[in-house]
Amino acid sequence: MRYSGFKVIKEALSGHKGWKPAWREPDPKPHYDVVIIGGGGHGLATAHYLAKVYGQKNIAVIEKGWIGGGNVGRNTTIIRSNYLLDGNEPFYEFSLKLWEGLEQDLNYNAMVSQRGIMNLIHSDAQRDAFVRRGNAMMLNGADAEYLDEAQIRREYPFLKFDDQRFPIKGGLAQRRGGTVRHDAVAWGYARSADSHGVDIIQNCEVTGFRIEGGVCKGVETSRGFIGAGKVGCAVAGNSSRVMAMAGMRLPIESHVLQAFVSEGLKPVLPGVITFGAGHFYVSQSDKGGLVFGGDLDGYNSYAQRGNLPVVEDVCEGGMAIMPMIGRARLLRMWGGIMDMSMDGSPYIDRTHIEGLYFNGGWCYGGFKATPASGYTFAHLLAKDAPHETATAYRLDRFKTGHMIDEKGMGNQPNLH
Amino acid sequence: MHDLIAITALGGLEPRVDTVAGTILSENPGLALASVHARMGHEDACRAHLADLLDGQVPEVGRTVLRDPEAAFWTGPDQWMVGAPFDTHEDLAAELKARFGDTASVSEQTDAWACFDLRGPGMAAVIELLCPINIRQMQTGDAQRTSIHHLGCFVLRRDPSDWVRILGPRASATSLHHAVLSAMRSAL
Amino acid sequence: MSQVNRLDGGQIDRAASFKFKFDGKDFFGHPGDTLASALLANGVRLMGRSFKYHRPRGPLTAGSEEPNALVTLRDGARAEPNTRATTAELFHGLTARSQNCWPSVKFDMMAVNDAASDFLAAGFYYKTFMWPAPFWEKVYEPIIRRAAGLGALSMKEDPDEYDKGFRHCDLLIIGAGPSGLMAALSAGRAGKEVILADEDFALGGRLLSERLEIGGASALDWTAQTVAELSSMPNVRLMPRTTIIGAFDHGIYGAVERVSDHLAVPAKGKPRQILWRIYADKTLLCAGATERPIAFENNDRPGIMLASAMRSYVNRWAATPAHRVAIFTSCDDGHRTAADLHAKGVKIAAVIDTRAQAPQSFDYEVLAGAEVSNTKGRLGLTFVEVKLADGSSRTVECSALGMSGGWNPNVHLTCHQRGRPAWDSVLSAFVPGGSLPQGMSVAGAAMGDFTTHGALLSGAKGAADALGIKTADVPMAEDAPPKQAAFWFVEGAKRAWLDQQNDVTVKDVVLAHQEGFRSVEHLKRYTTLGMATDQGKTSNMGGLAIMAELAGKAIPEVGTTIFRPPYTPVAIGALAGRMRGMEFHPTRLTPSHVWAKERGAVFVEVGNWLRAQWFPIAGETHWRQSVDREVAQTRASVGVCDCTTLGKIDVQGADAAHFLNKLYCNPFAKLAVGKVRYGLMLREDGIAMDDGTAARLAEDHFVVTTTTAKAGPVYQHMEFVRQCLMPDADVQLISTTEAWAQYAVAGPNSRALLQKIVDPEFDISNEAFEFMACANITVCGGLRARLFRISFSGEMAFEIAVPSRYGDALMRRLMAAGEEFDVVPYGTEALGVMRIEKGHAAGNELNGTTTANNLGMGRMVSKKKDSIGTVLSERAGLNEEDALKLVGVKPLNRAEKITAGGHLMAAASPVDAAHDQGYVTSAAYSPEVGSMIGLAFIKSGDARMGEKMRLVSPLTKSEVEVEVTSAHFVDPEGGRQRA
Amino acid sequence: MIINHPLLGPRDSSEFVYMGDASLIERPDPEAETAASDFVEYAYLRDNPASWLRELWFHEGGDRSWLVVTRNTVTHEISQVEMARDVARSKGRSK
Repeated sequence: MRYSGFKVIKEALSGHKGWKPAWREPDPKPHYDVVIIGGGGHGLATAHYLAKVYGQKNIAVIEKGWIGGGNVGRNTTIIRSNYLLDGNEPFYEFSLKLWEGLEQDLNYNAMVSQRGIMNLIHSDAQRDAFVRRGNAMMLNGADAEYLDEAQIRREYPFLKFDDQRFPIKGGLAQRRGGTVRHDAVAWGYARSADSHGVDIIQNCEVTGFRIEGGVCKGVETSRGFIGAGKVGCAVAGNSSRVMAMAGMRLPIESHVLQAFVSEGLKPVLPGVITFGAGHFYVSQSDKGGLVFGGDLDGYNSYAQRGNLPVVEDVCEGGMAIMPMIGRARLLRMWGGIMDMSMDGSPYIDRTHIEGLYFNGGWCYGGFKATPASGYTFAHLLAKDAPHETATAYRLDRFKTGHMIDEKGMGNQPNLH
Repeated sequence: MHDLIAITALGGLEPRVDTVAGTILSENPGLALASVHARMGHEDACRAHLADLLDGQVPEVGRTVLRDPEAAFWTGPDQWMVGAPFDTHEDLAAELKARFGDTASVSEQTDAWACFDLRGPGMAAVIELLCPINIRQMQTGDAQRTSIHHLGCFVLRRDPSDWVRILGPRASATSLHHAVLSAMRSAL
Repeated sequence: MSQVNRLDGGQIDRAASFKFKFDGKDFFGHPGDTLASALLANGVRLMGRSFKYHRPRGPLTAGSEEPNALVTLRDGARAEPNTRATTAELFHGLTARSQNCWPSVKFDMMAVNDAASDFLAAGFYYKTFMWPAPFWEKVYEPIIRRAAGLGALSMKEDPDEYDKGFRHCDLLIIGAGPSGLMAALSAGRAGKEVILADEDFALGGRLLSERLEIGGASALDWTAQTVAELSSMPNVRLMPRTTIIGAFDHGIYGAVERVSDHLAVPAKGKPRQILWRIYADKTLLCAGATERPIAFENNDRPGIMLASAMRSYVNRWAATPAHRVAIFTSCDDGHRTAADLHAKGVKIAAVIDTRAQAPQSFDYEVLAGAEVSNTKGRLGLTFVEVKLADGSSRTVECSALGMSGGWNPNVHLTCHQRGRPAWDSVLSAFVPGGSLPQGMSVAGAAMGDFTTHGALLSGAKGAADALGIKTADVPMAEDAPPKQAAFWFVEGAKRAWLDQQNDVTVKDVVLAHQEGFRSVEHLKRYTTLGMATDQGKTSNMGGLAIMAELAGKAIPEVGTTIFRPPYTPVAIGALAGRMRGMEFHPTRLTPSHVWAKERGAVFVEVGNWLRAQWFPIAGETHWRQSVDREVAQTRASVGVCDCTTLGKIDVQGADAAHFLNKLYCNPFAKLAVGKVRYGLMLREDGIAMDDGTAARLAEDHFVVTTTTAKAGPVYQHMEFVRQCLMPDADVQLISTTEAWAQYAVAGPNSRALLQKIVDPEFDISNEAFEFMACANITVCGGLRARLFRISFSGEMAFEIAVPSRYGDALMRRLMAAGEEFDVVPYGTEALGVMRIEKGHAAGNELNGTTTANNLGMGRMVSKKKDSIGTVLSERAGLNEEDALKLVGVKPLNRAEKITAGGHLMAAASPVDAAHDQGYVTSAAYSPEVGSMIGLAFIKSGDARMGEKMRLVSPLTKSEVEVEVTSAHFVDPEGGRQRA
Repeated sequence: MIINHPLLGPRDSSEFVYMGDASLIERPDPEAETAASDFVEYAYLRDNPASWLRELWFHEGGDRSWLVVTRNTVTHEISQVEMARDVARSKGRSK
């Protein structure tokens, strides 16, 4: 069923009786060509591109709970491609381009809104680093713009410029960055994948891998064994738990990242703003809530909730840079489990087990990566070779010494 | 005798005193400090020297020995901060090194810290707005390291018990003073 | 307008009157009123508009669960959007405005959405606005965004202050209703440290709203006596106006105390609110219960509210929403409301009870087995249509309708650590489940004990069980067993509201289910049910019940929803406290700060430090003039720079040298006493972590310096190595950064200057005190000091340290003594210029991705010993042939600019990432070279000396031809520093 | 969170700096033939269990001790707190 304005009007006039489920609820078949573990954004996107771009027919996505219930449903909805390193920038730029055509591709309005993202600069050293980054972005074909203090004052007059502990000296903007209605991304990919014949199997937990002679033959699940020609794992947040069932230890720690939303307010923020001298970034949703976040709580956790010190730290950052929000109220706080990798960059790679493929380690960059992650993982699954924009995301890069460390924090995941 | 004139941690020639509703915050530049850290394998000897210095007492975990002229508080495993009046013991570290010899590592800490005395009926209410110390349970002679507005500080409960001494990083004395004074104005 | 709906009695102070303004009109109320009770007393039912359909709305509740009566409180910079009129305490001069309506709350243009509601069903936006592609951002989204939100920010800085505080207790009691008061009494009398917190300004909870007796006297008297006794106990702290916002790990609770929100303006120096972090050994949740509304056609009109809220308005505030009221109930509690209202002289038009066996009354008509089928009255209820037991219909005229669908225990805080509530089929409600936050137990209505006596008893028992004390005796009170049957919605309704604020109706839930959004999380997200500012306190259960009905399952099989902190929304300012403005981070001042300020220095933030950036003198109009002068004068004669900010760590012990040998990649074991050595520390992953010097003052005593930025992390790393990797090494560490004022004295006349202040018994001639020497000395007639002959500038240079309190005097002395040499103070800019001229790496080069090899120090990494990072530094990827190497660049045309952050391309290559050869890390104008210069990492840079390259910076729209040079622009042989 | 410091008693975890898996104490032998791969595994691979984890916390705002805290990563419950130095010794580390 195609969605359109006409369809909405027609249904409104006939009591909305004609809307069909957005996806089927099939029982698992005994065997698929490709089984994707994880009905989150990345897994569903992988299925969509496998079916639509790579022409694969017999695909299942299996999900422990409900689709879209992981990090795609609990993030701060930001998209951008403002990366520094060559291992990352082409990939995230590819992702941004996919975002730009997503709604037409999916026939689903995920409200991709390119309202821009602006990183504030507060010191000379930070400016040097951001200039290097902005140049790297442009050399990779992305857009970037340097704003001096006067321009920032014009565009963001509500920021705190005077009596500022860390004065604003400029900013690096990416106008094509922005926000997306996060839940709709999962639903849109799911609906499209389903319409291309992908079986989306909810409430189906993987309990083990069937590995024979070094080859992965399928997965054991709470709904029985499901055979597979290839198995792709896209369960960021829980990668270590799932891959441990295949006997693998990963270069990943799971950490909690909190995010926050305020009560609905009349629109004030033009786009995404990140504070460069504290832990605070913010945007405003189409419903009016200020959506904001900051740093990891810092300790390993699978609890999907955080603690007060980080809540306070984030709000301190917010009040430092934007003290007009003092009387706005924080409405909700929540935590997501981040697959924190050892250099802050993800993995999309084959494993040493034939037929088993891995996608994870997204740190807190997973949401914006969703389309490209799905696309390149689909490419890897279909072609057995990495997509050209994802060649650096190898699992063995620590052995070879080819880290992709944007922040330069080394092998301590909670610092990335 | 050298002829350089010292300034206080707050940058003045005289220590600053503020009073809010009968509770007094005073800057105290009159304290010489040195850390004493037992050498590996010399822990007992080090404690003996410390006891010798402090009338037979050694501060245990989280405690101080309050006495004149030298006093001390526990700062870590086998580690103490020794204090004495600055006027008479300016080169405290050298005095202690001579006493402890190879049983301890001694480091001058006098000007690593800014010292403030907070004293009066509102002391506990002020401390509640500054740091997580359980001031209602804290006894005279207790010493705790804590964080005041992101500054790592020592808080020592003195005698009488309406008096605490706060040692905070000297370079941030102005910020620390502002924090304590704001809390006094808020709480009292 | 007079207070037409004000009744007799109530807990308001009629002796005083508060004048206040709502939507520009003046009204009067009394101390003890909330804004909502005062407006109701004045006959105002319409207080706001809903989010999506802009439906006219009045208060649904009398508490913090309110979804409808949201106003913007106060004016100007203190304007506070989305404030619940039901909890806002009235004060003299209060002003409030309704919101989300234009031009007025009575006539709102956007109410056109209501007429179009068929087109705006759940999830409609996901299905449309996609064509043509650019229209979403250019046309549709701006329209949707304009409609977004409820209230507006003032756009001005919040002028109020906020505090944070910390409290500890044996028992935290959350909620001061009957169970909370009884628990506090028990624990208080047992001598325990107790905190009793309640979000209300008056303690007593539901007791304040009921006509009840406790121990034979009025419940209000018992409450007053109990509060008085608790107030007299030094071990009990009463915290009214305090909301426990969240239960965090290990018994830590967040609490917001509204210190000044009931005042027009906070008193000087006093905070508006305080965020308390409460450390509770045990916690008793006595949060009470919330009455459930019923979903029926047009159940959202102003005048329709929870029956218990009516009881509160009438009993506590002596304000009735109308003089003719009907009640729609599915349980006995609705009859209690009718009786209370009747007793206060309010006309009860009818009690419509869904049960066939409804209790009858002599005072008013009871319609048993009946349901409300519709309501009328656009801006305020005028009558309800009732479907009677026999299927016939009649209308009941009334201006207010109370709904009573039973009660839900307030389990929210029990779920903050992702515990799930349990289903109680007797109550048809969720009650606290098994996995409560550590140390928490629950009592009273929050546990499902809905009678007053039950609440008192469970409060006493809860305290006793938590603390291991004796259970206190409990006074007699009402003990009628609760009767509540589930009744969630009236069948066949078209538009029956579940979530009034977000305008989610029964129909939306049905549609979500039809489209496959069947898990609770999908339902919430697709329909926005429960996502409004009230967090679904009155709506989530209704939604669940309908989902259960649609799925043909029991409610607990469908699921529960997780409640997340905060319990009620919290001002962001309160969560930030005083850490804002100039207090955002502490400021660290150097020992020469007072002097530098007098001298007119320009300061710059370096981490938390403020450092002098340059020292302008009369006639200088541009910073470059000052900096060039400082550099030139230092190189020509002598300059002084405060470098106290560098980390200084005292390393002592018999194994100190062995320890440093492990930390630094270059050897330290054999460093002679009295000497300093440059050292490079690697992380275990082989990447450079920090650099600095280690000075050996004695066989067993080193002073290690770190960069300013890394002082903390390096100290932590050293403690890790000491305690975790070398636990038996005899090493002791302590930071001495702030203990010593340390100044660089640099330039050809540095020795001559220092000789004037170093006491004569110390020979600092080149022979006696050569380059990289160090010593304990005295200055100015006996002041203990440390002297290091190290150079960051490349000139002959020393660093001299004295106890910090003398730093100011030493700086003044150096300036005075240096007059004859034309001494110049220099700041961080000149320092930076000179280090770039010398090719010294700093933060821009030690950026966490560079190796010793990249830095041109590959040979420093000792192969003869093990140190942190050496093994992994040997990985192939870090040692490729074309690895980046630190070099210098300068423009072919001297007038052109070197941009730090620019990338380097070979002379004739395309400009793109594939041809990127490296980047400039640092750049400065070099007076000595006569042009800008830069340090750069370039692939195989050390083999490309003299190559002409292009430095491109598309971001700043520049492209400059440069030449690759050595990074050592000045005195590459190092003769000057050895002079 | 509250960490029950073996010497100082219960302390707010905000006084601590977290580093991660306590296996970082077990630094491999740099002389071993397998040192290159041992160090890669040591520095980069983690069990990352969704259950009990022994982890390193530094009492930065306290006595500057490194602690080994045994904590459940799902519930955040803490079952044991040890001085890291003692743990290091028990693992055979010395100088």
